Amino acid sequence: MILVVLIGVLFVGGVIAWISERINPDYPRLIALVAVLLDLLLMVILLSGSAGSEAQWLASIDAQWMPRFGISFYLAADGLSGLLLLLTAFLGVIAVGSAWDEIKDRPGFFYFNLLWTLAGVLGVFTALDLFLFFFFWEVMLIPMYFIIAIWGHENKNYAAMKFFLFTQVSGMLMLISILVLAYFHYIQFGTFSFNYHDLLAVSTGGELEMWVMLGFFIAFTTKLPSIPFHSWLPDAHSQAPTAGSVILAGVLLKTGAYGLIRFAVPLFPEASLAFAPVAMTLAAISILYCAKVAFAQSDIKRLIAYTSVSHMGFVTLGIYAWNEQALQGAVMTMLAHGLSAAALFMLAGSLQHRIHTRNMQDMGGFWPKVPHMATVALFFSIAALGMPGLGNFIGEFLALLGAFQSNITLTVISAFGLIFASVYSLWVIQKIFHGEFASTNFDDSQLTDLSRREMVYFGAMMLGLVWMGMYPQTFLDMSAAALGGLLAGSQELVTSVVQN
Amino acid sequence: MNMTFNDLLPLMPILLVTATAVLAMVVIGIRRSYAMTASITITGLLLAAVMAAILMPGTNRQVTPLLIIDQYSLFFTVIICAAAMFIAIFSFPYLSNLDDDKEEYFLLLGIATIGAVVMVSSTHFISTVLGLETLSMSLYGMVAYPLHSKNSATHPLEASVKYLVLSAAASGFMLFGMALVYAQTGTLAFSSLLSAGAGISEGYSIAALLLISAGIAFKLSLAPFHMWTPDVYEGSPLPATTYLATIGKAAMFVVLLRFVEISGALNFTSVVVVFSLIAVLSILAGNLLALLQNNLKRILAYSSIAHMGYLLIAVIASFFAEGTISIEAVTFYLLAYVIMSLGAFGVASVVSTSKSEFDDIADYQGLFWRAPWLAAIFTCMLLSLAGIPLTVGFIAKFYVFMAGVESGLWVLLAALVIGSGIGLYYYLRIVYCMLTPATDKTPLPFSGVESLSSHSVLAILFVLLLVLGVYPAPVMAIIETISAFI
Amino acid sequence: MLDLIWLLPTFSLLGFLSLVLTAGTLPKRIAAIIGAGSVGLSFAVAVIIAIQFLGSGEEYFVKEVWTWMSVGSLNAGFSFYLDGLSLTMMLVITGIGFLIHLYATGYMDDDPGFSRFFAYMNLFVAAMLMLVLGDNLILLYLGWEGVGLCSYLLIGFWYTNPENGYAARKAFVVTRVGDTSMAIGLFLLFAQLGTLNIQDLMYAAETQWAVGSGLAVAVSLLILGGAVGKSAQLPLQTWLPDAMAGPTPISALIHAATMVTAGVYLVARTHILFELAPTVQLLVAWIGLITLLMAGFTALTQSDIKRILAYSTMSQIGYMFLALGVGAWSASVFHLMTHAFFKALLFLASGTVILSLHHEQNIFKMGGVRKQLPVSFWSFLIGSLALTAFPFTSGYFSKDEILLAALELDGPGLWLWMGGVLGAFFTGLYTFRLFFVVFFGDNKGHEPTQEVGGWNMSWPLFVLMVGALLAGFIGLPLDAVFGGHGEEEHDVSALIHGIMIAAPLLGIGIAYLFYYSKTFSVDKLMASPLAKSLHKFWFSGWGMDALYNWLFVYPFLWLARINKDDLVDKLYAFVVVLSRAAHAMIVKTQTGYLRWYALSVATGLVLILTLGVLL
Amino acid sequence: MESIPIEHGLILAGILFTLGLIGVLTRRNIVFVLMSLEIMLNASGLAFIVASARWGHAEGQVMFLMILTLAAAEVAVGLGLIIQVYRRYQTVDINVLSEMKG
Repeated sequence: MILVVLIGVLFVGGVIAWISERINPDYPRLIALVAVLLDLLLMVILLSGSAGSEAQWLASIDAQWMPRFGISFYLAADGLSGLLLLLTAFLGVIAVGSAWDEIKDRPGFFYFNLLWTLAGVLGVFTALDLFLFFFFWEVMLIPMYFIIAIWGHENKNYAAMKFFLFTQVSGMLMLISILVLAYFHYIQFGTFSFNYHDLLAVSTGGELEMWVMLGFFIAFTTKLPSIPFHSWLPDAHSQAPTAGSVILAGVLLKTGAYGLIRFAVPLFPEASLAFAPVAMTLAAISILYCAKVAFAQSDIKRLIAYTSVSHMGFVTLGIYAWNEQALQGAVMTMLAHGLSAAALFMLAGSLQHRIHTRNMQDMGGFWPKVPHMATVALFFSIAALGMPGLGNFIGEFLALLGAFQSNITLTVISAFGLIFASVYSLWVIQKIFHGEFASTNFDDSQLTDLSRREMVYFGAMMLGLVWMGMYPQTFLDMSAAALGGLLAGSQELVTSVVQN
Repeated sequence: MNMTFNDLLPLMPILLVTATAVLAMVVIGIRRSYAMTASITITGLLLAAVMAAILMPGTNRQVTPLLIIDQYSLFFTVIICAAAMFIAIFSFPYLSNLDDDKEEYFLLLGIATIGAVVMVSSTHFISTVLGLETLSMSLYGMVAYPLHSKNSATHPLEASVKYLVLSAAASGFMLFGMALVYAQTGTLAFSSLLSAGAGISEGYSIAALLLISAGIAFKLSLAPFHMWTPDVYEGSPLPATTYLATIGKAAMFVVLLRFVEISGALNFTSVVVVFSLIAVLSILAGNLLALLQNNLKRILAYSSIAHMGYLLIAVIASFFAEGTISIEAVTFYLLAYVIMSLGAFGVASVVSTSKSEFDDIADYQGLFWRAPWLAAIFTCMLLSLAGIPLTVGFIAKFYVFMAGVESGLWVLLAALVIGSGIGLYYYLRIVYCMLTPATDKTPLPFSGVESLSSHSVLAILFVLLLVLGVYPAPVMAIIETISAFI
Repeated sequence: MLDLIWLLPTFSLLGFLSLVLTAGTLPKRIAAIIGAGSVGLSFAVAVIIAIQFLGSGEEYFVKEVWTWMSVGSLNAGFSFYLDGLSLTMMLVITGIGFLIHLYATGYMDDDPGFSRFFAYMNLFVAAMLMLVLGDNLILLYLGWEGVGLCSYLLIGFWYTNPENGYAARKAFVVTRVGDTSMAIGLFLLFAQLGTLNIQDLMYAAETQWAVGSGLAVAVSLLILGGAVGKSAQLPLQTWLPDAMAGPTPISALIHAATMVTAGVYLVARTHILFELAPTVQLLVAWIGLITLLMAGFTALTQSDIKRILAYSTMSQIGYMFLALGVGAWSASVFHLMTHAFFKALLFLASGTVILSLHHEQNIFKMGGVRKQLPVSFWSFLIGSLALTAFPFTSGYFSKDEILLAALELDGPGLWLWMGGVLGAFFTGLYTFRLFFVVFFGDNKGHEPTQEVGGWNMSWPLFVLMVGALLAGFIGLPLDAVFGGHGEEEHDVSALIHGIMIAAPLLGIGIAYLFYYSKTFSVDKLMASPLAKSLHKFWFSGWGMDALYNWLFVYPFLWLARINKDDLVDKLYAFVVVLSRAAHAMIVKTQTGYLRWYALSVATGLVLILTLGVLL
Repeated sequence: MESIPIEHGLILAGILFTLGLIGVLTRRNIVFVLMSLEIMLNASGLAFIVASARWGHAEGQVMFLMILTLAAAEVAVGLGLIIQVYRRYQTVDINVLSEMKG
């Protein structure tokens, strides 16, 4: 039930926020903040309540929805979902904060969209009925589209459209795959069912299984994103308002990875097994290629976007290595990247807010003018290049460590991503904060250091990263049970198939 | 077999609609009163809808060879009468300041509805033709209605002529096909062509089937018989367009469904091939044509072409899969499509008037900030047409996908995916246009009388859209039961 | 008390945090006290711990503070491992580190980024301690990357000059290459032996792998990659000279005394693996030898005082690698320790010189400053003597050990020895070239008024002088670590000893003739084109930079430039173009002419009829 | 008496139908277009007659009557429109009705 509350709070909060604008344009942000904080609180309660318990499912609710097709309103959260829920709520707070001053026109509708996106994401992370999953999967797009299309920057229409088309079309492929699964359940058990656990038992044989799996894979890797479906991300990110980028990079991308872990692999163990080399190759290419492209960018947000693709490559790598270290690594990377990327986008946003450009060519030598911002930026780019002691390192290290056990060559290739990461991360710092102060290209009157409130957000995220880096056990333990279950399940299936 | 009294009850809806038309005619004859005629029509249609709804459970009766009044036809009778009523409500403010006699419009509307109702309850060529032509005839009139008005453009005339000539030709095809079928089967009732194939080549019956299909395809504006659609849609006054796009299509499709199912046309592989071809062509042509179109009515016209293509997929699927899912798919999709189009055109006709129609996308710029309520509805309708969740359109598309998957029509599904992909683009174009702040802050000039009623109709449609999108289970159940009657 | 070993990094870490969080708001004095004090405290604790540990007679001591990450079979803790080796390193780092911090409080006095500087320095010390004290390779890797980061931050400390930034990034990226290979080594080790705890690894490797087994070779190669990266050995040595862009105390602490020797520590720490892979071990020796020779030649041609010292550092570490290569583990660590003393001394002294000459670094613009800068002069003299292994200075003992060990190695031993001796000769040459040019002759330009810096700059120098002289008599407790073969007496002919003593002296003599008495003129020597080109070649560090630029940097930049806006995106752009074209084409069919429509209907009919009937 | 085989009748109807269609396609004068339409409709009517002759019951003729009325209605509406067209354009050339396109 608590899950319904979690999602409901956001949906309702969104509506209230929208309406409240009529009363006073300052109410929406307050209401939004309250809503996300409430969610965060609920989650902490939920997770702390279940801390240490071996039960795989922390909470669940299952109600009939469309009996005609055996579709049920089935939400459930395990450790894995729990972590991502936590991330979502946390970044939700951050996002509201980052929008606090930036969004001046039509705040009501903005926070409505923000909260609904978050609600959709929560749904995605908890839905265990594939129809419901798809439902939320699509629901989170529309508000995001509005956020980009209304509050975006110079080229917002194009970006929003691209974002929407990519995710939609790939989503339709997933829908077909889901339906095929449900239909096979009908063939094999006589009833339609979209229930995750039921569908785990379905075996779509041979040739077809690969195609069905690809339906999921494409949808998820488009969202992740990974080569070759990544090209919507740079545009979406560079055009979205800061809060949008935060949600997009911090949470929406993670839904793709989550989908891979929860659905793509467990539902099709053999196909995934056969497909793993391809997927890992794609991952390796994403890591290197996008790191290289990132280095070439002059628009900060584009750059960060490409680094996101590069980092998510490690996630894919870890997932398709499909062993404990690798999976934990993938999850840690998701969490850590959620924070670091969000923070970097917020920095880019606050820069743009101050000097009205994202072009790094115009920047330089900001350190003395904005020491705090510089330090924060330094911290997060260091985190991004995988400095031990910070979350990203744990994730990428574990992912690679695990991946190495399943595919040496690709892991070694991907490891070079670490070098590239250092190249572009340090380049950003150099270009923006080091060197002689370049104020000729823009009006630097607005270039003020981070406000106290901003420092609080960044501080919170820094703490998070350090925590993940110095004592990741908290998070590892949380997801251990869930991942263990997934591993065991797929192992059984594979072995059983091998035996037969 | 002659009619007994028990046949009257099932016929009540039709009779009610007819009565409405007659009454309206009489009233006009006695004393012209716009409001009066309108209200008579609206109430009459409402009554008919309610009556049909009441009759629906447990009615299944063949009334004379011509009409079959079963739950399925009653279901659509409800839809059609309700839709007609809504359109009437939209028409009222729209026509209110037409500089010409306005009353006959509602007369035509009523008569057209009779035709539609007859079509959905016919499994017999005669009743089909009867209904179809009643519908078309009155549609010619509705399309050309504002003909005399000075300020309304020449378009209605052009539209009407085009529609008349072409649809007459199409009727010709259909009739000739029917004749061939009749020559072969010896009955004008829909019947399987497989049994009575005695001594006559398969090619012959295929030709006959395809002639009929061509006629139907024209009315459904399926490619390659689609070209009239945008012009007629654009030229006609908005309410007429709405009628054409919703009731006209729905009724015709029911006929197609019944005919295909009974005649077993799909047992001929070549027919399947042709249908698939038509479906793919319609999907691609419709969406591609709409891609960069700037005229709202034309966009909707093109998109309707595509949607008919989607529906055809479900029809084809019905042959391959056992169970009635594909029938249900068609049924639900038609319901959804009626709701969505009513909504979309409804918004347009609310902001338009017979004097000046707002049918250019640019007219809707900044609607989100000028009339948020309308914009919200419009957006939802468009998203629904695009098949986005939370709306009925998604469930409908889900049905079609399900049917396609069940029958393994991968090629058609691929076309469906591509088509929807392209479709998203132009729906979003409109949405985006509504989002961009308006250059001029002047509020949209609403139609002659700012009528509360049409707004409440929009509200109803909106609610339907969302409810059926979020919790369709009850309707699903109904549709499951009625689909058994096909 | 031993349990308090975790205090060591903690102090510096706290120093770092307090300096960062106050963000330069603290007054200089406080910042200085925090910065240097924290390291001082660590040193004090280190000494106490050392005494206790040596007193306890334990072979090693492990203290787990908390579990870092435990995933399946992987279990890495924040746990410290103390034995002779880490003890030595720990003392060197904290001790010399403290002196350099002290010195820096004077050296950086007028710098706006004062507290930022000390923050970085403290972070560095913390990381370095992690590196040497970590009991598992992940923790070691943490320190490893940490010191790399600090090195980056401090090289680029004066960020306004883009060149410094470039040097800093170069340093980081080049070492990162090494780090990556090391990381891969870690993966391989874990995949094979299922643990990353160093001692368990060594045990497992010893028991499971045969000598010369492919795995051992691969692993030790990968780890060697990491080592050469950090320790600026071939082929990853190019970053060190540029790293001199940082403030001089940094060069002393990071790029002479501690960080660059981390590679040596790493190899020594994992020496079991190298013993299992003799070929790789020999490779280590050769790398060392070649590096030390190349660096020697280059040092001979440089004119920037700090670059000269940098290259000499490179070549000294070359000696250490040579020692590792020939299995003289303790000898190399011993040289590491002595080198830390005299090289720190040299750098700090050069710092004083540079500061006194208003940041002049070109030795040919100095000269004859021994009067005005007595402290520097003496420091330099002692430092240089130690560096050139002048008899009975610290350097003499350690280098002696190494060369003898090399000689004992049968096979290539003799060659290695001869190379080493040649290197010693060059060391004498370039060291005293520097010495004579700076402190003798007549001044060219900058006339220093008086030597800058108060007690906080001079005292560290004195301490280090003593160290440079006497560190040779220290005996390191390494036998337990390297299983016995510590400093055993080598019995070799007096001739050998003679040569080894003579070589550096010879170098010094030639330097004297060229640069002091001017008996021979350098310019004459330089006249010949061959010499010119040779000089150019050596000056550029054997053209390695150019080579790497052509091999890696330019291609990468080129690729980045040509593919700025993402090839993949073009694919989708094409789809868009395609559909627009399709639209443009098909929209032409909507002519608006009724007859055309009728025609289309008719043709459509004919089409489907034919299709239907034919199929 | 010897009756005409059904095929012949149908073929005749078909030919008529095609002629009508061709007329619709080729004529530019709306009046002629309408007439061609008449021919098409009546051709199908003929086909019905032939068919009902084959089966010897009345349904076909009923259909034919319906077609007649239908055709009449079509023409009525059509001519009405034609008059409007002529009023507006002073011509009955069908190509003037091409303002909506694209």
